[in-house]
Amino acid sequence: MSELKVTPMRPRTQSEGASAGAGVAEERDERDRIDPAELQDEHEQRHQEQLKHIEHVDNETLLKMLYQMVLIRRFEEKSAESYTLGKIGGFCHLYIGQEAVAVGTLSALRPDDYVLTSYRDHGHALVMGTSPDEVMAELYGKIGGCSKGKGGSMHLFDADKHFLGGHGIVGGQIPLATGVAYATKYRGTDQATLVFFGEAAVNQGAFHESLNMAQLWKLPCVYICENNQYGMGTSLKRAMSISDVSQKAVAYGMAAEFVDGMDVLAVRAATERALERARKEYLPSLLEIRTYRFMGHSMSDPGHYRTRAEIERYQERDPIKVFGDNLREKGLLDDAGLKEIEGRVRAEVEHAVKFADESPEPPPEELFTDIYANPIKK
Amino acid sequence: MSELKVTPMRPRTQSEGASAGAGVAEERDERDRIDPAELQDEHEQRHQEQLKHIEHVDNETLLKMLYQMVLIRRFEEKSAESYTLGKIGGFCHLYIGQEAVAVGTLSALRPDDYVLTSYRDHGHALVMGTSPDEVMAELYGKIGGCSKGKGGSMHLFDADKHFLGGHGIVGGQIPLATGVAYATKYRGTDQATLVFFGEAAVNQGAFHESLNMAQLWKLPCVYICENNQYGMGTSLKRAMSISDVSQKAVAYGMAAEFVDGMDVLAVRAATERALERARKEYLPSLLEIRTYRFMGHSMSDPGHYRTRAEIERYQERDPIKVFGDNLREKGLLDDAGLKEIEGRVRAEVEHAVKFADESPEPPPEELFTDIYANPIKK
Amino acid sequence: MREALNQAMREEMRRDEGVFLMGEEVAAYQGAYKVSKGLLEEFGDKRVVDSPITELGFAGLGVGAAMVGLRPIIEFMTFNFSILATDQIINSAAKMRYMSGGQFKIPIVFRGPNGSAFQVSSQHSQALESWYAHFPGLKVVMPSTPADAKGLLKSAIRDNDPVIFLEQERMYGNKGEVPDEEDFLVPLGVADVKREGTDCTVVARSMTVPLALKAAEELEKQGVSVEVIDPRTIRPLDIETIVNSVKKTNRVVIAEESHAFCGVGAELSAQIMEHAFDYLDAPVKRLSGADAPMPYAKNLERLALPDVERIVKAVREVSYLD
Amino acid sequence: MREALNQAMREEMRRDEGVFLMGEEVAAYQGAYKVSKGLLEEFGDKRVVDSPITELGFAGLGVGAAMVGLRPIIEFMTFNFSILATDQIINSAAKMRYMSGGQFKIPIVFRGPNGSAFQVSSQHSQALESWYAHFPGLKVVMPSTPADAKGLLKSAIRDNDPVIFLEQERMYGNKGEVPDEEDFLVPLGVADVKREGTDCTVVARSMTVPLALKAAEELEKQGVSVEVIDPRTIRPLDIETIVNSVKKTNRVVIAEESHAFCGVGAELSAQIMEHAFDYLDAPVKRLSGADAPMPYAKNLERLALPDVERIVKAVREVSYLD
Ligand SMILES: Cc1ncc(C[n+]2csc(CCOP(=O)(O)OP(=O)(O)O)c2C)c(N)n1
Ligand SMILES: Cc1ncc(C[n+]2csc(CCOP(=O)(O)OP(=O)(O)O)c2C)c(N)n1
Ligand SMILES: [Mg+2]
Ligand SMILES: [Mg+2]
Repeated sequence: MSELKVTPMRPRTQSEGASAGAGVAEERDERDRIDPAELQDEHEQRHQEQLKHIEHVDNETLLKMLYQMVLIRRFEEKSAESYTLGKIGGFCHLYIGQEAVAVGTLSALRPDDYVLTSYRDHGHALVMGTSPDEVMAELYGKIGGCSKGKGGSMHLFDADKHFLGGHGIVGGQIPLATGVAYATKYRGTDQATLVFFGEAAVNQGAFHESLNMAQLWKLPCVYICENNQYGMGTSLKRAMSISDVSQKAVAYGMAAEFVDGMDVLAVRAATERALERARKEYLPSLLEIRTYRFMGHSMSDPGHYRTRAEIERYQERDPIKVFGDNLREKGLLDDAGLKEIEGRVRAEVEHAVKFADESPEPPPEELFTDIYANPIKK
Repeated sequence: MSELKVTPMRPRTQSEGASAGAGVAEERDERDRIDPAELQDEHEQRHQEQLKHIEHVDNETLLKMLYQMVLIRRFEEKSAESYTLGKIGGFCHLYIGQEAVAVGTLSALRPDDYVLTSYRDHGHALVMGTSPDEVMAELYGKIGGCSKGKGGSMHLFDADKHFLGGHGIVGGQIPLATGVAYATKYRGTDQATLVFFGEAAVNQGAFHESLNMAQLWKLPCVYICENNQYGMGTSLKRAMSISDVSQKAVAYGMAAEFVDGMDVLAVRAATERALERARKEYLPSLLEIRTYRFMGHSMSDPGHYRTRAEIERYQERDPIKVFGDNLREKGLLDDAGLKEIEGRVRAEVEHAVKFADESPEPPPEELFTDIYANPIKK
Repeated sequence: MREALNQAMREEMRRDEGVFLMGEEVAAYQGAYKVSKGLLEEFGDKRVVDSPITELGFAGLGVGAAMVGLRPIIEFMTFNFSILATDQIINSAAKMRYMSGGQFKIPIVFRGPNGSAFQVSSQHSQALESWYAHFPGLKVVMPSTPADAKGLLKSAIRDNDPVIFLEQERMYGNKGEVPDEEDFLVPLGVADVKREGTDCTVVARSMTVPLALKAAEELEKQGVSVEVIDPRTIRPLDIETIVNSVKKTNRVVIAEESHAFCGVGAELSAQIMEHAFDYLDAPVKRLSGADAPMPYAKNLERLALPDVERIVKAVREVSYLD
Repeated sequence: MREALNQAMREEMRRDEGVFLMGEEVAAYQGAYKVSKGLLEEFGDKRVVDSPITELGFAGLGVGAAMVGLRPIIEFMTFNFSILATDQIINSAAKMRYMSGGQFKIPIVFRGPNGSAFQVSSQHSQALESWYAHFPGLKVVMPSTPADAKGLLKSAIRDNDPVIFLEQERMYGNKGEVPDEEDFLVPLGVADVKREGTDCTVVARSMTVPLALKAAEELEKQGVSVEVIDPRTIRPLDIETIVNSVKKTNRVVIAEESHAFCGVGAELSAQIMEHAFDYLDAPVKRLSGADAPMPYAKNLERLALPDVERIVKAVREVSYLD
């Protein structure tokens, strides 16, 4: 097994609170209560951690990362609004709170690397370079959308940008990514493939089967678990017999890291280490990135399964706030700079909404196109 | 995690020889060559190990275990013969070489415990008490068979004996067993469920999904990997990224043991520990029992993927021979005693063949019975 | 509809200690579509169990529990996800009794919404009735009214065979009278004539039944008397009731949201021909979901599904009215 | 047959570096049924890859590789095991192009034996063509002769869409002439008239084609001229060729080893009625595998499958000869 670098962030210990089912008394609402002083210490430790990382990234990149995080945040807020207005239909899974994961990981990529994720995919698409116009138009089900309005929120795709979706079956993208990595290695390139999935997807057989093949055949795939601690209304500890997702790697002899997903630079650094393993040795990695979603599972989730206090605790370490504060501390950002970013983002998001609104519905004949690449005519 | 007791037997180390696929040079015929002196030491160590165990089991049980192992061996030899004569059709997976696993584990059970296994199921059925007559008749596809000739070799069942099959899809029985254990716990009994599967089944998602649920919900299921080191023609190291199956338990926080499957008493002792966990704490366990099949994967397998030398090395530690020798050494067995056992077994097996031969084919109307328990008449 | 299903489960769980419900979000969250609302409260977490996202695993777990006599209700959040569990459904549930020579009963219900929802795109809009109906060993049920839903689900839970119970998300809010009696059962395998008529038979199921009834009203105004038949159980299929209707009307339209190819409509069409060839005045007409994956865009989604207008048109077509 | 399939793969692997074969025992063991014999030797273990027993995983891996331009051939040791991989086949392979608005080609072939073998019982004897043909996005191919097998497999490998290529273990030993040309292709979507006749059309596929041909010989002696049509591709289906035959013969028997219910036979029957209603002198007759899981016992297995005698009987029946 390759070396493990672990950024500590209070993983819950094993088999604590194994729950539900066959008569096992279940502590459904037992939240881990953290003493405020301890929390303060933790924040401070994180703050220092990020300041250390900041030195290793150039200023332009840092500011771009902040911009991307803000773009996702505002884009998602606008999506929520449009959803409420009935402009967006179906399921709509927002990424608010998790921005540091997409931005931290994807900022470390080369343009020729590949990315796949789940239905919670708006953030990844935006960071991969799909225009907010096309993403919003897709959510609106319009022909100008990145998937021509056929995929919707859960199925954003942008082949040119090497963004390979947007997948709706929990865990389904994991074998696909393994295959993409298989192909790059087959061709002998040093491209990497990143695949994102929630912690609940780890319980699917597809995860297990993929990790085994990736390690067995040494495939350059980085498996990124965005552990936001809930799969819909089910907390990780009610669904998984251990609480430490990165431990899953032991069963495959795979390199793994546990990463603070509220620290965009910690995420970036861990990704760089994984990319190095992928590019140099064709080795896969499992990154468990602990994060939190501030919104419900999807737009239709009332979210009764979490306490207000829990959400607020995580909001205190809002990844945008933490990162912004540190950029200020380093002197890279001031009020004017932030305003400029917010203004640029606002304009882009507004443009996106306008574009989406004005983009036509797919014409009826689109129902029957794109089914086959080689349709067979009678 | 509960305590791990491990009987050492030279597990291969992790990620050694990760193989095949995407351009990784593969050492297909690289057998682990063991120096004869080392092998001698190992045998001696095992010998002593078993002699220790022998003190803890009563004489009657010991002799019964030997009888059961011999019964399986002779029954299988006869099955092979009948297969060659065309009396048995389809797939026929023999158990020769692995007798210590079924006998060691199942001898530790109570009659109210449950057992499930794969298609390599003749041995388990016999030890669970299904008569050789009914097993052989099933292989012959006759109405007197334990599944009325409808299941065949791969699908032996005996509900009365709590033998729940006989399953043909690699890994398919693992979730089923998890459900049986779920039911016993639901009812609040202290019954245990044992489920057997090959090491290749461990790569299936079903294994992973089951272990997570079993540990999460604390289900009294003993997962027994009969690691005979090959899944058809593929050695474990060509199919699994780590070589130590018991390590898989770490990903679930489950208790696990590595057991020498050529030592019937080591198997029994490990099973007893697992049963204790199951009965007292409703806790599952994973046992990796390292064994070896002396025959091909099924009757149609020419077996070119193994060297003669490798097979012979394992035959030297034939579990029946090792156990028989030790029983002699302890004074429990002499030539006459062995002869008596062989004679009894021969008579039984001959009777089984006669029974199977004479049992009628299922009548044609049987094609359409047993499809529904509540058929709906027009 | 939602409440009818809830009542059915509640009553059967009260009646029989061996009945339990397992699935994703069925307990604390009260069901993704609230079908299991209040069940955790009443029956506790031993009998109402949130599972990990592990469809193959918990489907198999259910079958195992059924082998030793429990009566699991396994909820798929939607049947789309059952695609991951088909091995346990087909290879374990459907075949266990047969391959053991009749030694086991498998009293299990797999239930959840099937077919399209609202703009959830291609991976979340699949109608799978033909898949499960293809295999002997399973029973397949598709209710179209709250009363049927309740009565059929209760029958399914009491049945000793594996039952695939297909609901429809679009119908969860539908209203209707539902009998209160503890022993209100709708038997499996019996079709229901939802409306009598003389000129044309429309065989509809699940969400196309209300559409067919509306089309029948519309057609009545146009002077065409339509008989609407809901088979309710797809396997076993009560072909007799359908054939009797065809013998009277001599014309048939099948309305279904599933794809046509090798669908239930194809089977119905083939069987109608087999049993009533000489009575048919026109070929059986199938009106099915589009032969395309389900698109997300609202306008395309609408085009992909049968609607009242197209049922009307199809009936007029087989009646040679246009 | 086995060699024809082997040649097809070998030639296409020589032709295109992007073609690789993955599956259980395909490499070192030369294939469980020896279809991939010698390929490891020629192409090395980068292109002929033994996979772990992980059907869902390696099917998905194949689709991922196809998304970025490789052309995987994924072998299922038998299609029974593909049941574990249906999610990746249906939800990824079949829908990827559509849900991305046409951004991806998925040039992948899933192949292996489908249907019954010899006494391998119910979990190992399933015919799944109707499952895969139900969903748009897939193509489904079922060859019945060595030449077709070769030409169709080559076409499937060159095709840019996911193809389900269904072989039959009982037929691997069958002999027949096979063209040698590198560019011998049999196009997908074109049915083949395997024998011309005037009195009755038998539509057969895969292992029922030789049976139908034998039945036709037998019937010829009885004075009945039978046309045997093999659709070869189930999706897309060349219904035109079949309908043209029916317009001539006015009678149809469909012979298939799969279950009848919602099977390909049902679809054929329905489409034949839709397109040739006025030409039918008798209802289309389906002769299918028994509506029971496959039993192990040899005598029962024989009863569960169509045979020459029963095809003869069915043709006589639709011809009102008895
Ligand atoms: C196979 C499957 N089962 C169930 C669902 C319904 N579902 C969608 S998202 C989800 C929760 C997933 O949680 P997680 O993997 O942690 O990702 P997150 O939503 O937190 O990003 C569920 C149950 C699905 N889409 N696919
Ligand atoms: C899902 C599935 N895939 C493939 C097969 C074919 N098959 C039968 S046994 C076997 C090898 C299994 O090896 P292992 O699990 O080690 O068990 P052993 O045969 O060694 O007892 C394979 C590939 C199958 N029966 N089921
Ligand atoms: Mg989550
Ligand atoms: Mg093995």
